[in-house]
Amino acid sequence: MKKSFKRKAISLLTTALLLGSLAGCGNGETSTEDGGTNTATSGETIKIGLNMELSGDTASYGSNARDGAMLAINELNAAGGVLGMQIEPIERDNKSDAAEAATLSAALIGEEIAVQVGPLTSGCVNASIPVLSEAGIPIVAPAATAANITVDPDTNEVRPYVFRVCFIDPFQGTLMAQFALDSGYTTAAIYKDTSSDYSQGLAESFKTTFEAGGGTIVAEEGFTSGDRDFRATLNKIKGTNPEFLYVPGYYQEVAPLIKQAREAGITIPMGGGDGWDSPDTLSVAGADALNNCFFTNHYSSEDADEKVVAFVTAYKAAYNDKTPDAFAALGYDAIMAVASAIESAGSADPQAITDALASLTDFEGVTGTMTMDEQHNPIKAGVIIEYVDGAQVMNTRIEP
Amino acid sequence: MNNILEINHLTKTFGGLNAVSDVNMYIEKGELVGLIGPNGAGKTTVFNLITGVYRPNEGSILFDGKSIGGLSPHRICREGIARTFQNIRLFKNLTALDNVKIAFHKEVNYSLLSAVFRTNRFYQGEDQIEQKALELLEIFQLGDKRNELASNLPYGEQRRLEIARALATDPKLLILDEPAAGMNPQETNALTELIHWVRGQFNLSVLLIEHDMSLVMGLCERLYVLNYGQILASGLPEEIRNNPKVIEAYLGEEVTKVVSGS
Amino acid sequence: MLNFIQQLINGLSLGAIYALIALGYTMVYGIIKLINFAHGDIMMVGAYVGFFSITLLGTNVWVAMLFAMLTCAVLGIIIEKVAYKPLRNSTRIAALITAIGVSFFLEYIMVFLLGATQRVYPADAFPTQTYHFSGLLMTNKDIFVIASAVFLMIILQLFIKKTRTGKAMRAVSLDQDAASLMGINVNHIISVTFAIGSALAAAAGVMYGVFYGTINPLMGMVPGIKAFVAAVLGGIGIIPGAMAGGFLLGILETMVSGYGNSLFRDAAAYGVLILILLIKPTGLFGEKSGEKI
Amino acid sequence: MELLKRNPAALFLKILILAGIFSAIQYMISFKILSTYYQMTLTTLCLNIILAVSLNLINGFTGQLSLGHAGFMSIGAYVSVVFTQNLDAPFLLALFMACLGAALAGLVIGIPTLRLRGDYLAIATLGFGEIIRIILYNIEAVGGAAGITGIPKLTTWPWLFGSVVLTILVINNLTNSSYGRAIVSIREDEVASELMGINIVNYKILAFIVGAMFAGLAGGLYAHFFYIIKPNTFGFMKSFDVLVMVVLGGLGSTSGAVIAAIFVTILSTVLQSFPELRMVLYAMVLIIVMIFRPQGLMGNKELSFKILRRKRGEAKK
Repeated sequence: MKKSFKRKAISLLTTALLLGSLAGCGNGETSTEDGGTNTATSGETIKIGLNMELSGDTASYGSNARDGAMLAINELNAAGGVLGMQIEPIERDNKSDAAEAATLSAALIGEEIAVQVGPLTSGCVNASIPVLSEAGIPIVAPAATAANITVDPDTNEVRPYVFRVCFIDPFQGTLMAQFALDSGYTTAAIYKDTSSDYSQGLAESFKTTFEAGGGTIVAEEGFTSGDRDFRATLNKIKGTNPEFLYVPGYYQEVAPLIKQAREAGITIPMGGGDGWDSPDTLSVAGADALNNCFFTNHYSSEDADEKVVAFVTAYKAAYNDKTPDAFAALGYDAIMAVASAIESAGSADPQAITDALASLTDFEGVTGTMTMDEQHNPIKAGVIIEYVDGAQVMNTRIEP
Repeated sequence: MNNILEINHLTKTFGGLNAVSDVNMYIEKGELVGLIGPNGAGKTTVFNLITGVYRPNEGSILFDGKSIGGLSPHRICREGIARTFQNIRLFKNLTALDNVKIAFHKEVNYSLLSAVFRTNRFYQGEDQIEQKALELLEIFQLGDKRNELASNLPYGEQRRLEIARALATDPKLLILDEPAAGMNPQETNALTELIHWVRGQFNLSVLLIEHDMSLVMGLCERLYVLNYGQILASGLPEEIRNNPKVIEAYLGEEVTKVVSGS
Repeated sequence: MLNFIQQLINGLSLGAIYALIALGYTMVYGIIKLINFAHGDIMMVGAYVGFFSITLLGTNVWVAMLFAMLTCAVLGIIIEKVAYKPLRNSTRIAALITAIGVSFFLEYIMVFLLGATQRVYPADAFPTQTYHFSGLLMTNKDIFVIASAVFLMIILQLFIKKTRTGKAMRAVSLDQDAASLMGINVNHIISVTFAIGSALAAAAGVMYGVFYGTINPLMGMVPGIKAFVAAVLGGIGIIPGAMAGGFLLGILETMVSGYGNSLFRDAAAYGVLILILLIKPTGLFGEKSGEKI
Repeated sequence: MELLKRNPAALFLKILILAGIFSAIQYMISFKILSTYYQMTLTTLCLNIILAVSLNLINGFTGQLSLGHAGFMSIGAYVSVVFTQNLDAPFLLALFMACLGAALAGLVIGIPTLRLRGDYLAIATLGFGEIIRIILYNIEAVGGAAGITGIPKLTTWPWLFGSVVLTILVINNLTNSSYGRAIVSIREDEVASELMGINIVNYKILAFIVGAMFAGLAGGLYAHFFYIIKPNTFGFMKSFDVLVMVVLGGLGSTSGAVIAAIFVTILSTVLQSFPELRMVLYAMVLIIVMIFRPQGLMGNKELSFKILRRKRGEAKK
């Protein structure tokens, strides 16, 4: 009896020690969290709610967007804030859970935020909208690309408080389908991520445009996020002899997929969306495999544009030399767009911000210059980027 | 039909080894029969076959004229066979009263919906069960321990509770697996009396495995001796006591025990 | 036909990874009758140790694998001593819940320390070479994982059948009390089992990194469950069964993707699990054994 | 009615307390004292109570480890939405169908797997939850991975309160009957239980169906409060969260499950800003509770006036 207690006590002690060391590490890591608030001098601040996916299955999107957004806030605050007021970020984790995202929005309203930035995924944004709209708080979604975010699908009315800084799924899919048709391909295969509505959305618009342009989809296959072995399906696709392979997915899966496709002898051109954009794509798939691969994007981290270079440099300096992906850039742009709206409105009142966002014109973001259209989607340039021996080369720039 | 239990050519193999082979037994109504034999002879396996824990490979088991071989344990219990276990298997984290109440399960006369909606029928049924369970606990002198957790009872009382629990299923045949194991002679004597009394009171037949020879000889009316999975001998206690084959089987065990130093 | 053989090869090399993880699973289950949910996560830790060994210490992939195996062997022993041993006499559900706890602990402590983002395994650690034989395609990595799975299975089988420790393991898996009466140090044997099982998982982790190019803290979850399915398929507790189960599952998934509907590949894997549990819960190689009463 | 005669004072007191809680909160909602945020947290809390109490029936009382609770919840959510959105059915009918659908799924998964030993059940239910998710991904009619949005908000406080009370009442009445004792005996010792004439497979399936049914109810309520459902919402993580509550509260104690659901909901709100730490903490809670108190914090004890009284009595001695 005594002995077993001793044993248990030892194991408790070990776990306690582990937890202790954990907490110790934690302090160092999470210090970026409130870095923006320490320079606040005047009593008045502009509160921006960051409702992001920081844990759960889309945690990596949320944390990158958070990092981008925090960088923007720190830059703004260091430059004296907006309208002389410091920005106070209130960061909350929605655990990649729609209900949690809605609950957090309600909590953020209670904290008197002027605007909410995030969540990243369309599902979480959709859940947040009713609460925020009821309270008259604008929401800027950095990366929710689903078509039905800014427009109510039931009534076809524009949702007055909902904005985004990214282009929408149909735009990307259409762009790539048009590109494939223009290149003279008449047959294509689609290999999409069935667990992601983003991927499904892109695939659908690609299919529609491609078929409308006289092309044929010879195969439509799917994987789920987290998969790493695609060879069986690739072999099957290879058997259908398409001229073009559309893989709308995220780089985590797409990079090994491209590599395995090339290894399996699939030499046809492949195309995808902004989810491809990550330095990991190159390091995993390799330069050779990526030749003859194209993807639509908001921005390219290798872009020589000075705004992009400045952003990438600042981001790397702030976060251990990590290269910003599209989520980081969109998070950054979302904050900057809000700041720009506040400046042009001359007020940090939610309604004023909403009105200013609706009439946002020629805002110069890292991901391009954008103007809000009447459906609250930004009109901005899209680019098709081609990999040439490992380098991202701008193949086509499609101006709005 | 005078036999409550009839076993014919019962065989059970585990991975090619015969644990029990070609066993024939019978128990008359109201009889008190003992099953003895050295360790590992297959006694508990026979019990497990009768109570449906194992399915026999061959042979038949007739209970009250009905074949029960291969039936699932709860069906066999409902037919009227109840048992105790060699290493007590009470519901340890439940009270003595609940242990017995559970065994009254087949007397539940209210439906699930009655329970959920707490109808009058539910309360009547529960009251009946509670009363019967308490009576049974009183009989086994456990009335004042009704709210003790089974695991907190002393060893002897746990044994008694197990028998009480078995009786709650309203059996015709009670099977006891080493009921006196770990008891001192005084307790064993009390147990002997108890079993005798219970048999009369509840109109039972009893089959028991026991190592304690004084208990077996004093209690059982007839004995079966099992060795290496086979019936070595059967008969009245005196006959068994003087049977040379039996002596050899037991002596053999004693000798091995001495040799192996245990 | 050619395509079929190609798919078979793909299936085998996918299955080899499952088989490697399943080997450790089945050993641990065999000895303490516990589904070690954390097994897939030990594989993840192994992949990270290998990663840091290559990138920070600049070792080659073999040394990295050795490092990973040693680290995870120790980790396995610690997990067993801290989390599982105190529960050896508890209910099964308590042990299972603890195993789930350990699994989540490993996953999120890594997320906490290293972030949720994936890491890219250095591609030059194990350069790919592609071989073509009459229309069929194989890489040196395919050959490497398949060969290692078979090789490790044989070594393990020999170890268990021939060595003293191996025999003691079998004894403990049959009956712990009896084994300890025979003078076997049960605690020691369980530790050794965890060490070997975890080391195998670590090897699988490094191979996974090399093979698929990226690792992340949650990478162990799905392969862990799949490997368990493989172990059950082959008959849990049986070493060659785990390997056969792994290969079978790999081939099954490949065939479902290649000839059926890729959308339902995972559903098929879990479906097979439920099916095998229904028809032959002891697995393809397993023998039935009754519970002792 | 016997129910009234037994202990009228206690019954009256209970009804009074419940009515008090109900009207107090209803008052705060009606007069906008409770902000939207607190209303949402309250909803999550109620759903967690329903989930924890129902999972506790399977994991705690029956002793079978089920890791597919979120799967049953998702069936309830989808079924109810199909009924309200596509068939314009009244909410009550939709919730009823949600329960029925989930119960049916419980039966389908229960019949085959509950013949197996406990640890296989855990994996089988895990696989079952995944299968449901994969199927939902691939059904275009329910939105695939994007799920369904624009669900009418029908879940109000009276519905939530009623559902919580119903869940606790049904499961409490069930466990405190012969049927409940049979279920508990399975957890204690399957073999002995069967030899006492209890059809353990049937009772396991019963527990499984009832547990699944209430998970389905929670799913239906969830869908009609949070406006959107998608397959990912009902992943393994959700099942894990509920498991933490059950373990913390005590395997086999309904009041423990309720207390733990409240505690974990609040804790998770407090730990909002430390997401990774929250998961590490949850994991450690599981490990530490199992090592030191494998029966859970409350064990199988129920919090009742009787216990409180007894405790006071002991203190006096």
